[in-house]
Amino acid sequence: MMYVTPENTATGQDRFVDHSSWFKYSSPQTFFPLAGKLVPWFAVAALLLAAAGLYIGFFVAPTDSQQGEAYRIIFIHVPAAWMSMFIYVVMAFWAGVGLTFNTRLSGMMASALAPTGALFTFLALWSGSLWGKPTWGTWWVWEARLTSELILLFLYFGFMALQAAIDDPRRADKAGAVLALTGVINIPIIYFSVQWWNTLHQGASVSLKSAPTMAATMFTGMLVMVLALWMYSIAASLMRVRCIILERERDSQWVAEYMSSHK
Amino acid sequence: MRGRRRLFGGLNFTLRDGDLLRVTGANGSGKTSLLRILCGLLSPVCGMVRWGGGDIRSLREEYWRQLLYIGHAHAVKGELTALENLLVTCTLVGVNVSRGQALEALSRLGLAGYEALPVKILSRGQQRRVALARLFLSEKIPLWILDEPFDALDAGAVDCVRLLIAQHLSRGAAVVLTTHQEIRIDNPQVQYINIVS
Amino acid sequence: MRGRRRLFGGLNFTLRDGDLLRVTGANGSGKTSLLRILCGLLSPVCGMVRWGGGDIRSLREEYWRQLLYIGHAHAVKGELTALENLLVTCTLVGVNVSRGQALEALSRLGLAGYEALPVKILSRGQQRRVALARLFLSEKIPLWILDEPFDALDAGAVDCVRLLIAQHLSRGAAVVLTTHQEIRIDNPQVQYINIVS
Amino acid sequence: MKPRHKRFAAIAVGVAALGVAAALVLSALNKNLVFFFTPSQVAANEAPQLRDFRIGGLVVPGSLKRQPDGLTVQFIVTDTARSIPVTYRGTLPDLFREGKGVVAQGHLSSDGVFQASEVLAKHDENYMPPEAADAVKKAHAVVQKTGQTLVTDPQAEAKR
Amino acid sequence: MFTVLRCVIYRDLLLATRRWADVLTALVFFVIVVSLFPLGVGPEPNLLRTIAPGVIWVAALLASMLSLTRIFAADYADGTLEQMLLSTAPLGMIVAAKVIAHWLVTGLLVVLIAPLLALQFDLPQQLLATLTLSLLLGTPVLSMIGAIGAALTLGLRGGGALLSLLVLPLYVPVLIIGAGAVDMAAAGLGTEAHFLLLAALLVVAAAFAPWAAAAALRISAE
Amino acid sequence: MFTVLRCVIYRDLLLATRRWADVLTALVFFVIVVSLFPLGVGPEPNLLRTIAPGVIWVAALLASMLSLTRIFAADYADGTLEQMLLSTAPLGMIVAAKVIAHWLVTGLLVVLIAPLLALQFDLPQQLLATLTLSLLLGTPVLSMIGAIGAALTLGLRGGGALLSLLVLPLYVPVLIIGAGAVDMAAAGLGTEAHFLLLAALLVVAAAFAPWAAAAALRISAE
Ligand code: HEM
Ligand SMILES: Nc1ncnc2c1ncn2[C@@H]1O[C@H](COP(=O)(O)OP(=O)(O)OP(=O)(O)O)[C@@H](O)[C@H]1O
Ligand SMILES: Nc1ncnc2c1ncn2[C@@H]1O[C@H](COP(=O)(O)OP(=O)(O)OP(=O)(O)O)[C@@H](O)[C@H]1O
Ligand SMILES: [Mg+2]
Ligand SMILES: [Mg+2]
Repeated sequence: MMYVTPENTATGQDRFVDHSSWFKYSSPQTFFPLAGKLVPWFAVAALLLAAAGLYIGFFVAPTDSQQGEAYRIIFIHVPAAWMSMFIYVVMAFWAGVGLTFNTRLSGMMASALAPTGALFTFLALWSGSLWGKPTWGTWWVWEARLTSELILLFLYFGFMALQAAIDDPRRADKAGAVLALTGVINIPIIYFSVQWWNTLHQGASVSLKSAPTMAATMFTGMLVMVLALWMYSIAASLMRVRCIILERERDSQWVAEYMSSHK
Repeated sequence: MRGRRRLFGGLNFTLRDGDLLRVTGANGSGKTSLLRILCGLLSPVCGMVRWGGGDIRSLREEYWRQLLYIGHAHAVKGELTALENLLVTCTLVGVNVSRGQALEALSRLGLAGYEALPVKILSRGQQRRVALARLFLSEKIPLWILDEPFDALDAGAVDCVRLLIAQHLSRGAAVVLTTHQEIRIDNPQVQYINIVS
Repeated sequence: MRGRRRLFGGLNFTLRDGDLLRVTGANGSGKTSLLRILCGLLSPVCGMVRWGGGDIRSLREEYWRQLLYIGHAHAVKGELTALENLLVTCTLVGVNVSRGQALEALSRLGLAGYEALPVKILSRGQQRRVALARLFLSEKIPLWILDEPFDALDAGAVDCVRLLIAQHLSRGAAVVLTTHQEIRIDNPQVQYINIVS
Repeated sequence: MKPRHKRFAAIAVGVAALGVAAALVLSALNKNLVFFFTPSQVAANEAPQLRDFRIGGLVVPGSLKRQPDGLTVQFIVTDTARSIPVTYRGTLPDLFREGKGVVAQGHLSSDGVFQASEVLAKHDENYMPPEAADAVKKAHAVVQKTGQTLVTDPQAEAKR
Repeated sequence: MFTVLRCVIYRDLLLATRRWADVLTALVFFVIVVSLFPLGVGPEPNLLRTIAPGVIWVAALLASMLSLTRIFAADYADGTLEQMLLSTAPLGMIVAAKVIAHWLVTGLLVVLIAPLLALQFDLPQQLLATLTLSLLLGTPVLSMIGAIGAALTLGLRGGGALLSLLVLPLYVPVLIIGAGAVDMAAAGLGTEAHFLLLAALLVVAAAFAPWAAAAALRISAE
Repeated sequence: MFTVLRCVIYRDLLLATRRWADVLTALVFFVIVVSLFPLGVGPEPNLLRTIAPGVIWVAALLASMLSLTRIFAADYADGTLEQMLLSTAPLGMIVAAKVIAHWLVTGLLVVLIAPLLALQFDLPQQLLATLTLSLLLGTPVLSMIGAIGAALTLGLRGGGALLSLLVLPLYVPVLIIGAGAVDMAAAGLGTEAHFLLLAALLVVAAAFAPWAAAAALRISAE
């Protein structure tokens, strides 16, 4: 016997909506205003932290005994490089959640994160090669760390291009998720490349196991910049996810109401 | 929901053993889409399809074992012969058939003498017949979903397929089909769905 | 003659203005092949096709200017919109049409509202309609050759095309068509060719 | 097989595959898979004979000599165990210092001198102000320390 | 379940014999790319010997990528893919069968013919074994990765460019390691590390790629 | 008659914008082939500089050949080709229009991007002009020749391999002359002879190729 019903009785999208208050925000409609409220806070925090970080980095932190002033690129390079990897992991996480639980919002989060991730990857590559010229004596070499980071950039591009090529957003989310999850394998390779192979790129200055091998002010400056980029990433992706929600739900009642009240 | 347009909603029906469901509607009303949803090939924006108590999305292989679907595109390879096509498609979907059975099925659809020809040189109606020959080998499958099975067939072949469907229904199986032609299938338990867009 | 099999021979017929020629026959009997020969797309093994006195093989462009052919494959590009498809195909074969005329033709076939959609997302019957909209723009062409024009159309569209053909015939043009469905076209001058294989 | 068993089997296969792959990767890391070779490796004939390769190590303090043409330089690269003389014609990177890390690309000529076509500076992961560096210098033998962090021995790395 | 695996491999090989010209495309392409280089670059033997491993590996990669673009296309167009999605056998298994069949008729041929072409570049005898082995381990990985890309871009018109963009980042490590192995051997060094890495890639790809591709297919066929 | 010419060019360009990814395929392919070489061959600047003209010309040739395989395929499959055969305009004209449109969206882009890629190989500035000009004259010839091959092999499953075999002998002279021009310039010698030859090839191809391809199409479509 076959039954066809118009309701989602046992399973389906947004199945959590009524059951638990925590999952309430997995519905785009409830998440939209929440995101709207959060964005300014994160944006302001990002601005303040960035100002503080740059101040420490360029005025407080001492010159380096080996590299002189050139080392100050570290305050851009390292936070950007860290974020580039971290955002990919988060993106893949949301993609995976979307694929398994069929929640719409997760897919939107993943697509909202990708451009920021690509931006930071580009920034890490760019600042890195800018730094490489004075220190190593070359813009670029094909060694493990640099090559794998470049691959990361192309993974981001691939993700965005794939999503752009598919008209149906539900399908785009799912297809992007498969790609994002496949590409995760690259992240440990980037991170451990300097340990696994002897590369031109330096090893880790900061690790969980031992104290950072850099002066305290330098380290503080770097950490503050990392926090600033965190805040920026959150603000940017929340803003982007709001746009995506509006775009995708533009036929629904609540979006129509929202649009007319914000003319 | 295809693209941004809602095609149909509020459909609610139950199909019992021996039922024939005819889906009608104008071109573009969403018949093919509905059939693909029933197969689990397309996921509905909302609503669900249940088979014998379980959601087909969790039953998966279990459900597909009991389903036969022949669509507009009928999975016939131009380079293979009619016989090879039939054997391979059956094995692929998990039905075991012998060579003899397959030959028999082809000849019952009037393809005797064409079994060993590559399908691409057959005419359109003959190609459709190769696809439909699967029906003769799927008597044990309790649910058939057929999208315009009579398309491109001549009158003789239409009769043959019509009879086959009636027989299958009388065996207690369920059949879902679409067609624009007015073809009578003798069966007491007919349901109609007319999709109006 | 396709491959090594002789499909038909000894055909001999003359088509006058206002004549409708219905080619019938079972699947694979050679209807499509005959139509392609009439167009000059396929060269017959023996025999010849003459139009207004000349062999079509020497008339070429002269003949094609007076011919419209729509086959199983109907020259519709999935990426172009319905309107673009219609305009481009008409220009390509040498018929000049304006945008307005094209829009009108589409809406008369029930495609109003679909003109600007890429054809690939339309349903099969809707795609067929896009191809057939050319008929509305070819009223001056004295010979139409149509291979299963009613294929995949719903009842409303079939009616519309049927009327159009009848009108065209009454204007004194000739039409050749094949179809497996029993569709009456009101016309005094009908010829039948039944190909038996 | 029930769906639960199937899922279990799938997970088992996945984990096993990851395990095998990890084992292969780790044993690969014990072999030579390198961006550059150390002078010791070169001495042990582990570096290519016929074609270009890179060597890496520290510039021996006091070994840098400039030719009269102002472009050609000679210096000695060491990994504290072995050393190799290098000649190079061209501009050196700013961070090229005696006692610091360097990676040079080129080939070994028959007289045992490395003819470099490109020289890159490799620095370590320590960042400190000059005063702190001086303090460290007083406390340690600098060559010893940087030597350890710079010329990484792949086997030691894998064990770490 | 294994009946289906066998059936699909058999079917694809049968189709390959019927469309032998199609199969040869990849091979011919490979031969052409490799052979055009001496014409384009000039006949200097030392130069040719140096670039040989790189050229052969790049050509193998391109041949694999191009032939993979269409691995699911025909089945998608004629509706066979729908039947595969509705099969009682796991879809990952069917995908694996298709990839195996595809590799047998393209990858394997490329691997077999590569040593012959290498002779054209005057590559020393002892390197031929290394080259062949590296291709033997590497090309299946390329096929697996390519299958995921092909499944993801299925039905998107001109998936070709997109496919390249998606799979190339994942192809590059294989290329670097594979060509690197031959380079190492040419330099008279050990190549175990490279081969172990290739083997690791192969294991991971074989275990996960079919399922990823299967998931992608279900999405693409909606 | 020229209405039809314009209409076909317009249509093919329109289709190209709709399937922009398809168009990019040839370009992406070109970029990829050229960029993979430093990875496969190794990063030695002198070596790269020597092989650069050869690599770029071979890549352009391959990109042209691959994208041409499908120049008539879509029109054949959906019946548009039949309509073209029945058009009142001369078929050679329609074929010429298709080749022009095809070159505009692939060949021209390749020519424009080649100098950028050449920088990656550290090719000296003054050679860039020579390279670009040689490609500008050479790629249309490749398109014309390729169209004949594509028409001949149309509808033969896997015409790809056959096509390659048919057109390559005709491509090789273009390749040798084109890459030769850049090599000559690199050696500091005059290149007029090469350019005159390329121009001669172009004139001959433009005059005869469309009609040859048209004749081939009538045969293939039977
Ligand atoms: C294009 C060239 C470069 C790329 C793609 C690159 C990439 C990366 C990446 C991905 C990381 C984060 C991984 C980790 O934390 O271990 C990183 C960290 C780092 N990079 Fe780079 N880098 C480049 C050039 C440079 C240069 C030239 C320098 C210095 C001379 C440098 C210094 C650092 C430092 C100090 C860290 C932080 C390491 C740590 O504390 O963990 N990078 N780089
Ligand atoms: N991928 C898609 N994106 C957006 N809309 C689509 C897509 N596929 C189909 N549609 C639309 O869905 C509608 C229903 O299509 P469907 O093929 O189900 O119709 P049908 O009832 O089977 O028609 P026919 O009788 O012509 O076969 C059509 O109007 C079509 O335009
Ligand atoms: N290229 C070919 N080589 C050999 N035989 C062919 C070729 N093309 C068609 N045939 C054969 O010619 C016969 C007639 O085909 P045709 O397509 O003309 O039939 P039809 O009458 O249009 O049938 P339908 O009603 O199914 O469309 C078929 O039996 C087919 O096998
Ligand atoms: Mg339909
Ligand atoms: Mg027919």
